Amino acid sequence: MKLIIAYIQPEKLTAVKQALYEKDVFKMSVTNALGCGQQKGYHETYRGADIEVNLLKKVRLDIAVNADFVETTIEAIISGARSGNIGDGKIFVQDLEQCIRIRTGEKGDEAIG
Amino acid sequence: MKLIIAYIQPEKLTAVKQALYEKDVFKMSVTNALGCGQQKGYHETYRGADIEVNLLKKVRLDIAVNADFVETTIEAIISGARSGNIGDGKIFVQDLEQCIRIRTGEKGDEAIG
Amino acid sequence: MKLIIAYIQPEKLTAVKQALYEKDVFKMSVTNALGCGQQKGYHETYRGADIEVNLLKKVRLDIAVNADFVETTIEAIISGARSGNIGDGKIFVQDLEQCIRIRTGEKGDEAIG
Amino acid sequence: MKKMMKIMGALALLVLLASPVHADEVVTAGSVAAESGYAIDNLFLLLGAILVILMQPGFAMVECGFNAAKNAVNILFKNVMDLCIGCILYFLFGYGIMYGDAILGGFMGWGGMGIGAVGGDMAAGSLTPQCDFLFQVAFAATAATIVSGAVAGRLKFSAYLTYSAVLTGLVYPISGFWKWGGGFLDQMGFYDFAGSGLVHAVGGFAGLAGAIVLGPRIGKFSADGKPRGMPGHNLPLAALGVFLLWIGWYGFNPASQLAIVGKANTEAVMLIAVNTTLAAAAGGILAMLTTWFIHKKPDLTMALNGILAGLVGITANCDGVTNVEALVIGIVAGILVVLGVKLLDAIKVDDPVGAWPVHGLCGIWGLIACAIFGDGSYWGEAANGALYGNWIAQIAGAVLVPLWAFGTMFVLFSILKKFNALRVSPEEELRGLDIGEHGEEAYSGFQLWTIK
Amino acid sequence: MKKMMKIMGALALLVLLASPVHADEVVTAGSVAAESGYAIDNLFLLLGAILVILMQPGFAMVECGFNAAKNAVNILFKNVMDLCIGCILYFLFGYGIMYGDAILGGFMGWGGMGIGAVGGDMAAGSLTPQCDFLFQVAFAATAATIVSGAVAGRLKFSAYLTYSAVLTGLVYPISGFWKWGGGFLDQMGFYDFAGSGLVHAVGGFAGLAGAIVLGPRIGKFSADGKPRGMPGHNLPLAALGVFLLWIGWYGFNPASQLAIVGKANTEAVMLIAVNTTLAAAAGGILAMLTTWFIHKKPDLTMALNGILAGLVGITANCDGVTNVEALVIGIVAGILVVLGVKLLDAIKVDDPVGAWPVHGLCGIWGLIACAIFGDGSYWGEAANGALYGNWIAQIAGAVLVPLWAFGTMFVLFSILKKFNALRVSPEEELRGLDIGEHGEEAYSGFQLWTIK
Amino acid sequence: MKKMMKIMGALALLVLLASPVHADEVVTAGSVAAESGYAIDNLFLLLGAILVILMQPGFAMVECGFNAAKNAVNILFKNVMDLCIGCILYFLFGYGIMYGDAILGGFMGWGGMGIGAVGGDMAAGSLTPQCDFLFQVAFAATAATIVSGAVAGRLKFSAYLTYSAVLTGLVYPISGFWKWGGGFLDQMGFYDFAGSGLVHAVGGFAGLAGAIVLGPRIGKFSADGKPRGMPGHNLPLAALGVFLLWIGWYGFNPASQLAIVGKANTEAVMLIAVNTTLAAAAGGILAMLTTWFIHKKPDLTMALNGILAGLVGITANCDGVTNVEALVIGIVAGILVVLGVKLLDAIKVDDPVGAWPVHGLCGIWGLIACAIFGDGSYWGEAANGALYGNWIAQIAGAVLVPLWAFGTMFVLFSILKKFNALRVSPEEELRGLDIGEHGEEAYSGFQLWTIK
Ligand SMILES: Nc1ncnc2c1ncn2[C@@H]1O[C@H](COP(=O)(O)OP(=O)(O)O)[C@@H](O)[C@H]1O
Ligand SMILES: Nc1ncnc2c1ncn2[C@@H]1O[C@H](COP(=O)(O)OP(=O)(O)O)[C@@H](O)[C@H]1O
Ligand SMILES: Nc1ncnc2c1ncn2[C@@H]1O[C@H](COP(=O)(O)OP(=O)(O)O)[C@@H](O)[C@H]1O
Repeated sequence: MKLIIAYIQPEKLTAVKQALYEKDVFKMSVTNALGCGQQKGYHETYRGADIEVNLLKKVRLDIAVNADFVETTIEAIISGARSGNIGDGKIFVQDLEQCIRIRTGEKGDEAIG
Repeated sequence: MKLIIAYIQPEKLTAVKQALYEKDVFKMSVTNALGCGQQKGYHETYRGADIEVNLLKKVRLDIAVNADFVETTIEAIISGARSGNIGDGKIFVQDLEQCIRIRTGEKGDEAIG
Repeated sequence: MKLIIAYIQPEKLTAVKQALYEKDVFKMSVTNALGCGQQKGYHETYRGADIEVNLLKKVRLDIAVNADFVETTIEAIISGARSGNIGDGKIFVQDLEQCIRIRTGEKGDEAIG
Repeated sequence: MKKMMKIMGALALLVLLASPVHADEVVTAGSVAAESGYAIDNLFLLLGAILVILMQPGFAMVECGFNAAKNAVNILFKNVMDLCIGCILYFLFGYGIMYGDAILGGFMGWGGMGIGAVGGDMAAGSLTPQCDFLFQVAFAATAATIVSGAVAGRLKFSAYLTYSAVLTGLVYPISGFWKWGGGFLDQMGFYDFAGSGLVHAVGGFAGLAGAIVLGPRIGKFSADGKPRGMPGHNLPLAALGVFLLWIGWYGFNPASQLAIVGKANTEAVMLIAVNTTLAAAAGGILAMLTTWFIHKKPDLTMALNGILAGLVGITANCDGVTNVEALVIGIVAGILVVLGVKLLDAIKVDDPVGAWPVHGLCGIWGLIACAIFGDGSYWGEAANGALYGNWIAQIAGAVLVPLWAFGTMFVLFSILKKFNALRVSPEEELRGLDIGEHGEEAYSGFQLWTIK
Repeated sequence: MKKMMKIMGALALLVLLASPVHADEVVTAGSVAAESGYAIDNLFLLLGAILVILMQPGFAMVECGFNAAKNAVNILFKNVMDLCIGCILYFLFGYGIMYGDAILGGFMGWGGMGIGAVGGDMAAGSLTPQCDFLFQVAFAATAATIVSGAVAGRLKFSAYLTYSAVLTGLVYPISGFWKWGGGFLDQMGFYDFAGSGLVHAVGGFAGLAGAIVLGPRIGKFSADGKPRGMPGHNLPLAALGVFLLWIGWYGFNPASQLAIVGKANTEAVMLIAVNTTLAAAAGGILAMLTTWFIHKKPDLTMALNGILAGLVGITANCDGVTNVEALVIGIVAGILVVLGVKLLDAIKVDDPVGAWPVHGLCGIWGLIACAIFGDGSYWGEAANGALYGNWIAQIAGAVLVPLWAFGTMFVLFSILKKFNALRVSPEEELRGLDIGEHGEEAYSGFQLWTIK
Repeated sequence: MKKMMKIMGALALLVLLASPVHADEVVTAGSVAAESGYAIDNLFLLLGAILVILMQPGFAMVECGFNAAKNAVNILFKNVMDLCIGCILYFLFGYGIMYGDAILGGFMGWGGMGIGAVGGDMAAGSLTPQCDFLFQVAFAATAATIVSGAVAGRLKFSAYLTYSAVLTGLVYPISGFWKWGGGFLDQMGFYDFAGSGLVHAVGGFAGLAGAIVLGPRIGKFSADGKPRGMPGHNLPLAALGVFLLWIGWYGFNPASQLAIVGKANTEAVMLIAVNTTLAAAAGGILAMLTTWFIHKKPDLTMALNGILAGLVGITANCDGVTNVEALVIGIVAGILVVLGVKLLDAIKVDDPVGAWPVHGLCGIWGLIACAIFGDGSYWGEAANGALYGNWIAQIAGAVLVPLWAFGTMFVLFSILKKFNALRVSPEEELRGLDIGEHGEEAYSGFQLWTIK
């Protein structure tokens, strides 16, 4: 099993969810994050004084899937999140040793989906 | 060392913490998350118009433990979080290569607890 | 590639970012977290009644780096975050199997930076 | 306590009646009457104006609270500016157009720029020109600010500034002249005591025009055209706003009697205040019950709209209906406003705060209620001998005034659209107008779900 | 309209100037006094009523801010609705019960439904029936809204609607009749100038009854019975609310003089206003110092409670005490309120906003202060020859009025409980009443720590 | 001012009593005039006082909203307490110092502690001592609360309590005596109608002293000395606050006429109200345009400051300028305030809410405007024969009054600093004063970006 972590632009979340649903990936966890990367921040002014914002709002997705689902999931995320502009985000893949469904105690593959 | 990630119902957090304390697991990190899983969302109406909420409020726990603590930790989480209803949540286990205590620079097992 | 996860005191974030920049680590993700560890919580009173706060505000950093960057990154974090007081935080290191830049589809090492 | 005072009052009067005779007193007494009457009535109107201005924060809080956090600065800024611009433009042009002598064959008035005099004739019921202006400008600003809610979340800031200048400087004063300036609507017996039509319907229909020309916010209607709820971000502020509006209305309606000295005036003012209260209460309750019935849960935002609906509905007729009739007017308004919201959803018009159902629809209801409940004779005779508040006149006014506001604003917004100075870009809209237009967040430091 | 009135005004003056010499001249001077006095006193009471209604948003903001975000919509909705329902119920029944002629052997009054007349006798100190109603209904709504804070976070919305109808339509008017309606408490010399007892203690003890019958919120008391702090979610709103209440109190107390014309009235009103101010200030400071002393840190919410405590304490006696006595009354109230909060914690009663310590406890304090500080003779003689504000009468009132409110409400809430129409389910309570009862969030888009 | 009016009032009564024929009849008409005049003018001032007190929540919301969420409780608490402390201290000492008879060679006055009497002479324009106190204490509290914004985010709570006691009990009354108490500034013809200088400049410069002695908040200036924006956390509250301030100003300025009865008074009051409105509107628009021009984006917080700037600027002269001049005064103020903010940034003084640019700088502007626009003769002659509002006197006042406030407060804050009772520790500042000083969060349950 693998854990896929993706940082995307907030406004893309709906599109990404759509894309994932189409590939039958229904389960995920979402958190707010601030991101700092290639995408330069922007400058605001408040009462005439400068504010440098270099931590930009991002959305983080955590999706645990079976190994054979990794590719489709990644493709789905990309298809939903890519705009071609800097700031589109990153996808990280990690190994996942175990997965347990609290409700039933099921483990591994049948717990994940 | 292992990293245990659990998504639970927010209102169960106190119970889970209690259960963990009893098993001498005192260290953890908590974040807010939105979850989307088997548990269907619900519908609100606002000014007569429909709102479909399919990202539900969850709490995410990150607990780093020594390998021999994994089982007890998982059991504690389950005992505190299980209600038997859909939405109870999931537990994920990952390998953890290294752990460092910033204050002392201690590494590995003695840093984790 | 490795994924470095660090929990630090919120007020240290600027210092840590500075330290990372100096070591040419520019990319990271930041999330709010509540932490519970060696650092005992504190007590507030509200309208004369006691409130025990044992989940303390922390900031979580997620930094994906190439294997050869792990040490420098960790040192940078420590140099920025250490105050010597309980509550300074922890650093966790995990293996990272894959990294993809959504914008370009680049993978692995060239995607990470 | 109460009793005691009543007696004291009576005694006071007796004492005065007891004292004996002579000539010059008459003048003395007369001048006293004039002097204190002048002071009291102008003080009364000043209080009225202040209360009406209190409706500005009321509107600002309601509109801000009913919209998304990412657009809060923008909507607040619009609310602040329509007041500022309204004061200046109405001072420069509006006041002269609304209360000047008829020109262009009675289409509008003109009395010159500014206010003109400082002093007036000292008498009860006579307002100093400055006081009169202050009261009038407060009404103009009310009409203007209604619109910001209907076009929230997508209208450019600059476009709003343009709009509010045109409305307060030109559009509102012209239809205002038709009635309160003594224009043709007044002459044919049209009645609108405090402005269900001239103020609220004007604002409500101007807002409708804006909402239509702009089109809905992204995400308001699903692909298959179903309306989606886009929840307000701060209902406590919205509730506060409605309370402030309710309170401000005690200036809007009672002070529209324009005098409190004289038995008739004193009692009219108090009747108006009570009718206003009862209509507001009834509107709130009915709107709550209606949504409760339809959607199985009581919806706060609808109840708040209902209170405003009741207030708008009673505005045109509060001086000529009984307490019970006021209740009925409020009840109907409370139901109407809910139906109005559903109507807009059905025809795919996106009015985030319900400006049209509240001010447009119930504004018209208030005008019609004059004909239904008002005993026409109470309001006296119009120039053409017709009774004020007669059916023909009310229908004429209920059609022409909204039409005028809707038409002119539809044109204005369409022109802005042509030069695409009307709506922000989709990116900006999604990200929020606060960053896009002002580079400023309303709640810096708060974590918002950026995914909504 | 405007025009018409101007003319009327001018005419009024002419009449006065024109009227020939003799007998009727006296009437002239007298009528002037009557006319302007009538206008001024009614205007004064209208202003008073408006200010008292301003206390509604004040209460709403305090109660909302002192409770959890997850219950904000629910508490706001309750505050909005007790005003709406209060207006209607007090109009239909309350007013008639409170100020009608004694029935049932003086247990209550009855003067028919509604207000009856529009006009009254034109004289200083004489209020138009409509104006009188407006002022009275504002007080009724105040008593009602106090309770919502004490039962916050767990009482069903529907139960609250029932409660507020019963309180404003029946319970409040009956005890009100005992004193202000000229009932037995009044006759025995009980004194309560503006309602420390009749309004605040009634609300405070009704709230206490609710809090007791309901039981504490989940988590308020730890397993071993220690009280746990459940922090309010928006203290800026709460502070705003207290400021609004302070300001509203300038209607509540001064306007309770019920007239401002006449040297005695004018000066009484101003003394009352200053005493109100000093008591509020003293209460706030002392409450701050007391918590600072006990808990080592100055607690804003307690200081805010202290201000309200001072205001409640001065309400019954503000017309008969000196400035310095007002300070003392405020000081005592400021200390009492802190002790009251700790008392409730000790006996495990959960009153989230401190409604009882503020309105119940300090309401009683205000009544007792009449006997301590008020020079009874100042308030004149009661029917039975006893001086107003005498110890016996004050104690009688301080016992009977709270008892009446507590008893009736205890029964009502218990009945609701029996049909378990009283409290929401634990799940709903934990999740928040906003979702459970209204399917609506107060702060949509904001990230809340769902773990509290 | 006050004095002048008192005299006028007395005269008015005399005239009436003097007028020929049959003492008692004359008294009849005369007594009517006196009685209703007394009631109206005191009611008017009561209303004024209430409106000025409404400025307290206004300031509280602006200052709270313009600062960080982590300091919200602290700043609210300071705002609540400066009102409470101000009421007590001004009652005990301030009032006597400001309006007593000259002592110490006219440096200050002394009339004993407290208010003294309850009753006054019954006449139009004559205020009851209690009413007069209430109006005056509201002004004192205004001066005090201005400072809290300038020292926000780092000043210790206890230090603020000390400061506000000294300001309201000693500093403000002394400079107040110089002019309104009839002191030397008044005698040389210095004019400050409602307190651009005596209230606002005093507050603004006291705040400046605090900001300087304290030094900037951590992070306000980057290592290389560039100013950094530290955004306010709740702009909706701030906007609400400005609306409340605008409304409160209708008490601050118009009621400073101290009487409304009598043609001259009635008309002056209304002129003042309109001038106040126009200046506020112009200030808001110009501040918006100025920032728009300089920073390419319209900044809400600056526009809000601009409105206040316009209000402060018109305060000293609103009774003696024309509507158009009022516009000009507002326009200049709107530009000045923006430049003032940039000036402070340039000289590295950290004034989080712009208290000095608004109240200090534009306060001075208001005084100078008296000399520029006011037709001196309008304001009559000073003791030394000079016309009120003459250049010398205005410059003298515009220098001495701010200097006095700045100097005394600089000393006070420096002393506190020496005993390091002035500023919280860096840790506490970073973590927020709410936890450090009060162990209380303003927004419990909300997730804040702890990293700001
Ligand atoms: N090495 C990294 N470690 C952690 N998060 C990263 C890393 N690189 C990128 N991110 C996340 O991805 C987001 C987008 O990456 P960025 O470099 O800004 O754009 P692009 O995807 O075009 O390179 C960043 O804001 C950050 O949240
Ligand atoms: N495959 C997954 N990847 C990431 N998070 C998951 C996954 N499956 C479940 N979760 C998290 O667990 C929560 C509970 O799971 P859900 O399926 O709703 O209930 P149940 O535990 O009964 O299956 C979800 O809301 C989500 O946050
Ligand atoms: N075993 C762990 N699992 C997850 N998070 C941890 C763990 N240990 C520490 N943390 C995080 O690090 C923070 C600091 O650790 P703490 O023990 O309080 O101080 P110290 O670093 O001095 O031991 C904690 O608040 C928590 O967020």
